[in-house]
Amino acid sequence: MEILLFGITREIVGESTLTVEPEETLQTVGQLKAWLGQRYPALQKLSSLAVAVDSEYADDAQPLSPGQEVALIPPVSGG
Amino acid sequence: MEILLFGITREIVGESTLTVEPEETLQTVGQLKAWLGQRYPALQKLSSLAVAVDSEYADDAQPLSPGQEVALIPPVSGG
Amino acid sequence: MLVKLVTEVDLNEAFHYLQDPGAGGIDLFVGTVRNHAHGKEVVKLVFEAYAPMALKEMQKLAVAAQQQWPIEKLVILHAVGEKLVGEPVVIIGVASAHREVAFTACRFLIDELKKTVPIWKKEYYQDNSVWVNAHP
Amino acid sequence: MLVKLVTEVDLNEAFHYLQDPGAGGIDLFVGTVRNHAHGKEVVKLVFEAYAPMALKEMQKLAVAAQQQWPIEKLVILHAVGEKLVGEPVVIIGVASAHREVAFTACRFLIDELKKTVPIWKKEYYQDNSVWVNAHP
Repeated sequence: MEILLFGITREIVGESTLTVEPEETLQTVGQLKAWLGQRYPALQKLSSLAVAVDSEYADDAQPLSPGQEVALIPPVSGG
Repeated sequence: MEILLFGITREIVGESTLTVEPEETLQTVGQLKAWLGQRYPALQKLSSLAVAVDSEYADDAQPLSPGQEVALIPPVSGG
Repeated sequence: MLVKLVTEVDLNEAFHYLQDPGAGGIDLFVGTVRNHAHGKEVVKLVFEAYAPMALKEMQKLAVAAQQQWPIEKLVILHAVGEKLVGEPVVIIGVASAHREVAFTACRFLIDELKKTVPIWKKEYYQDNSVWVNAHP
Repeated sequence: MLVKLVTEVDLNEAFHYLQDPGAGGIDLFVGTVRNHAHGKEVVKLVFEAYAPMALKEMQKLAVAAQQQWPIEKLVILHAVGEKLVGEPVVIIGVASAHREVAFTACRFLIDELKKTVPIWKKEYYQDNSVWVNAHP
């Protein structure tokens, strides 16, 4: 699974895309967030961290499946 | 005394300036309005009629004197 | 402040005047000629102003806004003469550090302009014409 | 509706799109780069967007506004890339028969855009830079 990264999450991870190997068996958005938080503790210090699946905000219960476009959404600051 | 006329007051009087002869002895804005209302009854049918003296709104008690710029201000509708 | 009566109001002139290093938000209100009013089709409008007094009254409104809110820059442009459907007739612009002030002051200025500034609008319909607001 | 991410937001493009025979009032909000933030001097901003989602979210806001108010035309333009002090970064525009709707909907759109649209702003000061809102 590829995770698109923007803004401060891109800087924390150091890349604009993060590859999650299938053997991590992350089945929900919530599991993905927990996994990311462990690997990148700096993500836990953000004011908020949302996940988008196929460019829609997703809640923690949403299942992940191959072929989806997944992105991390740190606190937005447009306008 | 010359009275500047705009909008519907210009159309009611039929001219853009109305000359009031000195012998009319109009001493206040209120007297001017009463005199105008008698001469041009259509002015009395307006939603409102204000008078400006030297390009400031004037109340009925304000004295009139030679050399002032006097104007009739029918209901405004800018914007 | 930039306060003018003009034959053509110019949005770019307003915006360039309002751009300011201290401004984070600029609100611009543009009044345009609508194709209907009071249930009738409008063909055109004609605006007439008592120019020196209209400028004075617009300047008073600008000062009142600047006293009430922290405004960086402020524009009031009003057209005189004939205006066709869709054309702009008035532009109010306020630049402020924060957008709340820009919106609030802009709204104040257009609302007050319509109440006090000696400018008159004649609406032309297919069959007749009327000085707006003149009669009850 | 006209909803776009662009490298340069264009006020004339917004205004020409908004001009409409049924509109009496157009409100345009222009967000510009301010020279100070959080007590520090700002040198420039850089905007980054998750483009497909940002467009979707902006379109959702446009639809929400159109469902709430009688809007003739609506524009949301947001810049990406580097922007200097004084430059415009976002333009929201609403054309409506009456000005109340234009002001209210314009305010709603900029307020909501700042909450939900995935666009990120990095502020560059003399000595460092910060992703705005990232940390508590």
